Amino acid sequence: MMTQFIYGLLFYIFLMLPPVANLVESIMITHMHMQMPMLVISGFLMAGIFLKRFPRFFEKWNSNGIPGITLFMIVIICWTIPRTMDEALTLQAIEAWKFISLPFLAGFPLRDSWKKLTKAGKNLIIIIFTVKYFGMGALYIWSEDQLCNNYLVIDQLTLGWGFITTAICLVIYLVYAFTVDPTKYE
Amino acid sequence: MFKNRHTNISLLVVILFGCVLFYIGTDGFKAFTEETARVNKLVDEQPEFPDVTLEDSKGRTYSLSEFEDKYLFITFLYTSCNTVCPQLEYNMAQVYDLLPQKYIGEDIVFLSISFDPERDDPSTLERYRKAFKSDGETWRMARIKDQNELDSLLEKFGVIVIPDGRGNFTHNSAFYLVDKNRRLIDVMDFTEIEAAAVKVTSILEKEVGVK
Amino acid sequence: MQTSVSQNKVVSGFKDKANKALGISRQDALISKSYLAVAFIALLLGGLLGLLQGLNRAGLLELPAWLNYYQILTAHGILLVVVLSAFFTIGYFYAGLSHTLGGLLPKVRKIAWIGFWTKIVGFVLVVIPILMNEASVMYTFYPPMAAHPMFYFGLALIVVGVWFLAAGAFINVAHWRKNHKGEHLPILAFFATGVFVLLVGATAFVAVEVLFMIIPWSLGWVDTINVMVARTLFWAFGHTAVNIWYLTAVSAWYVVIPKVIGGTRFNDYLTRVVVIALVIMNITGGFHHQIIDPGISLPIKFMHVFMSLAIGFPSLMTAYAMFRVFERTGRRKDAKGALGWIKKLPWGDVRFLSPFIAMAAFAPAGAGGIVQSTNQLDQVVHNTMWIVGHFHLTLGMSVIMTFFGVSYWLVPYISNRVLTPKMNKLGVIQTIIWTIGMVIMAFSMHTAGLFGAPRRTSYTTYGDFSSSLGWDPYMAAVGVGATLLLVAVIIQVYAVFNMMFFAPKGTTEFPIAEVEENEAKTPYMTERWGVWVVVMLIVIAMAYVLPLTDMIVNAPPGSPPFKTW
Amino acid sequence: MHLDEKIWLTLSFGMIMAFMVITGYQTFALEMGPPSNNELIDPQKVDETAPFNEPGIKQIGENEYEVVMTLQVFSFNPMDIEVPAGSTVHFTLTSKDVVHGFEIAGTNVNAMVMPGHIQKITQKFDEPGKYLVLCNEYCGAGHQVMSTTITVK
Repeated sequence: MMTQFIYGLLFYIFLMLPPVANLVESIMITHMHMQMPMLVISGFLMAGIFLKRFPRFFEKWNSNGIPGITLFMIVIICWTIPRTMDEALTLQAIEAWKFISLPFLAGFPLRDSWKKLTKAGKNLIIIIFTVKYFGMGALYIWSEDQLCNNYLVIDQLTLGWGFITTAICLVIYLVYAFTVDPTKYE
Repeated sequence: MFKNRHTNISLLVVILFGCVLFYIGTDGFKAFTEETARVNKLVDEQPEFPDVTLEDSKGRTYSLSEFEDKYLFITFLYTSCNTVCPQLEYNMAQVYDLLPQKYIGEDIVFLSISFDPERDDPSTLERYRKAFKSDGETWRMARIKDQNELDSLLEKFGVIVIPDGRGNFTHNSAFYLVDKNRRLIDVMDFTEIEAAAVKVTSILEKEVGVK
Repeated sequence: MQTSVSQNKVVSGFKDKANKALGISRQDALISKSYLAVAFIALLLGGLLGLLQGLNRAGLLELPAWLNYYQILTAHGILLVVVLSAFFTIGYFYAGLSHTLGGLLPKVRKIAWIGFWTKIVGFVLVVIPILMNEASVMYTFYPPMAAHPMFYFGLALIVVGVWFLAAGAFINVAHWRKNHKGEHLPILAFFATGVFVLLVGATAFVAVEVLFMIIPWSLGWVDTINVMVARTLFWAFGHTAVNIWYLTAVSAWYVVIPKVIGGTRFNDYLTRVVVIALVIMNITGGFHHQIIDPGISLPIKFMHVFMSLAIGFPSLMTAYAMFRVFERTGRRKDAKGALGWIKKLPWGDVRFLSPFIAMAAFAPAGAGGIVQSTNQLDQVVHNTMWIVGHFHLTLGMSVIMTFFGVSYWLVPYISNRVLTPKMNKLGVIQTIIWTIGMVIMAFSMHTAGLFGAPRRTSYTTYGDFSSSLGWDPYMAAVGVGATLLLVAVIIQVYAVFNMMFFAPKGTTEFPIAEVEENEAKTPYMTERWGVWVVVMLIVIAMAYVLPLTDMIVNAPPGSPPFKTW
Repeated sequence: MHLDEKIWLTLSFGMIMAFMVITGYQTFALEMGPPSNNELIDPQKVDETAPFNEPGIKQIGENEYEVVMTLQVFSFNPMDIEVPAGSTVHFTLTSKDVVHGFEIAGTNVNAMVMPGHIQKITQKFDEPGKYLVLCNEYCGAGHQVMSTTITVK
């Protein structure tokens, strides 16, 4: 757990280094599909030690995982709004909020909640993400307007296709989850 | 359900947090993109048109005092653009035609400003002007030669121009209305031609009525 | 023999008995035999063509008018990179599946044969236009150079054949897992699963390129083609393909070699993690072939440097694992001192010697690979002989020498014959000749490449420029290397067919090492291939959506087909 | 995991990251990135499109030259360029048919030249002498004769 925390922290610091942050933020799709998930992962890694230190707190306030996963979803959805992404580039405060909210308000609760969810709950979350990704993909690809002022239109299109392909991957996973009965194998 | 009282409370807190977050993040569910937020903010703040030197398609050079006591109806463009700029100018021409003739040139001047001063020299602008049948007097096309002046204007008016490395720019487009005190008083959707025309007409009517 | 964990002992004990009683079923053996026979015939032909090339570039041999250097080069590449490697991999893994999963299912056998004939027909369709000099486009067939449409139809059939074989392997694996609930897939079958997943993933790209872009264009249905997109799709396949052959060799290093030297396998969990990592990160590595291409921005290229270098990490884990196993085995045999274990290794056994040299070669080969996937370093060596030297080290030594080592027990095993001491000696001699030939050739190629000698270029002095640049002696050395290699090829092919049809009858063991006793149980997570495949797809999507969208949306007007040879 | 394995993996990872950092520093801070120009052209209308309608060498500053060059089977246009020692040469390249390579042997100039794309690469020639320019991407039967020279005086 301790080593995981250190790896997570190192990863978090690495992502905050200005050249690294600038590079991934210079392209829209890497900003949203690389930097943001990696921040969540860094939080996910760091969370373990806290869950172990304070099991009572999480047991008490997040017994079934629903509040945690809701918080996770809220933070993630917040960061898919075109405007927050734009403002992260122009306003320091929003950028700081990104580096705080994604690891600590998304990564942390995800770690605690995911294992508490039922199988159906997990699939529901993935379904929500699939629908959302198809929707965001369609929005970014077919939107008439330029949604983000700080990125080129081609960036927007690329991000749209990134959403669509990720959604397709999730559909493949869902098909796998619903057609293959693991009890036959495990 | 009651067994998990604490969990229910935390769920409630989380949802509340979410609502507040989205409310603040979108200015009360009004602005989901930076562009809307930008326009709302511009209209609130009414920034002043900075001092710049314009060079128009006839090669004349003048400062903003040229348009003293007149409203300005402005668009930003570059002539090598083959996507949104022609549409923008075409729509601008339609607004020009929709406005009552009596105001034009008297109380309001149309101005298309290029943010690509390197390529858009007067002769290029002249060609572009002719293509859109602007008269070069009541609707002028001009560049701002000084890059610093150009940048300060773009920044003040929230026009974001990103070169794509292939000789084109990605940029946001809108109609900008500047009043006689050189303050930006409105930013309008350039696809809503009639709405823009109606709005400008009513503002002018009010103004002229006062006079 | 060591004692194993009780459960393993029962399983392996049963397996040993079954093997001794049945050997491999004759029908399963026939499949593997056919694949291996094709593979080694391809080696013979490819090696012969390789010699012609080597002598030509050394300036010793002028090719007759009816035989074009580039025609030979195309055939050499396709025979060795597409036919030899693929057929060997399939023959080896199908034997492995049959052995570790208790025989192939009847329908899988049928699928394997359909796949075999599809591939053979595809291969014939590829060869005909090459022989007619209608397809001298190299194995990379970059548009807008356009070969005869038949060439592309052949390639498409080869891909379809691969898909059949992958499907067969998956069916057999799924069947086994249903009957062995909660158990870990036998390690060799685990490797096979990874290899076939990668084969499907990689060939999907080239299938899209060939079916949807090149065939309509070469038939004249569409006028032009997007050159960059085609090239990008090709390298998503092309680089992965060679990494698949490498993964096949790695499977023998992890599973077979420890048994041959009388030791135990490296940690089972880490082994499976390496396989999964290589599967997930592989396809995205192809981009470093395009480091000096126009039309891809620097941040994207930089990110793909990471994608390429990331593959180095599991490879370095492998290097550690191998030496750990050698050292451990040596110590069990009472080796003294820090390096005493080296003396305890069975150097006289070709089944060990050949793969060991292969592993040793992977050290410089891997280092060279890291150089090539690094932006600025690649610019120095891109498209020079350095690259040719590199893949002769990786494929010609690391992969092929492992395959040779495997053939000395696999061929007797499927033929119900034995490896005689005499044949073993011949194998050792063959290994030494091949090693010397390859070292001379690869070293000369790397050096000439550093000086700037271009690859894929028929003999030329550029108006005596080449001598002033100092390339000529190295190119002559390439000719010497090629000659030695052909000698080794002939011995190897002789050995394979001798062991297949003439060696003394008897039973040969399929060497699969056991895990270390008291090793912690591997978490079941490693078996969830569905999850790994989805992760792989997401990684691929992340890597390819960005440049491909840009290339398609900001495409230049396309190019019409050209025949420039 | 054993301690020595951890050390080995840390070193491996460190080496990969060191490569990344150096590559990134060279690419973005020192601007030594590989040729990646992004302009497009119609490959069937190269001769009519500026600047390739007038291939050749042009002095654009003190000791600075621009070479506009087309590559086609199996030649470069212009051939046999001459520049004074110490000059910086900016090459602007495109292909009129298949994929070509542009390599100046003995230098770091090495770029792929694709039909439809305009490639750019710059080199400073300090040492006088004759440099060999060659195509290093297989382009057809006469690929081995596709070469020319740059003479630095």
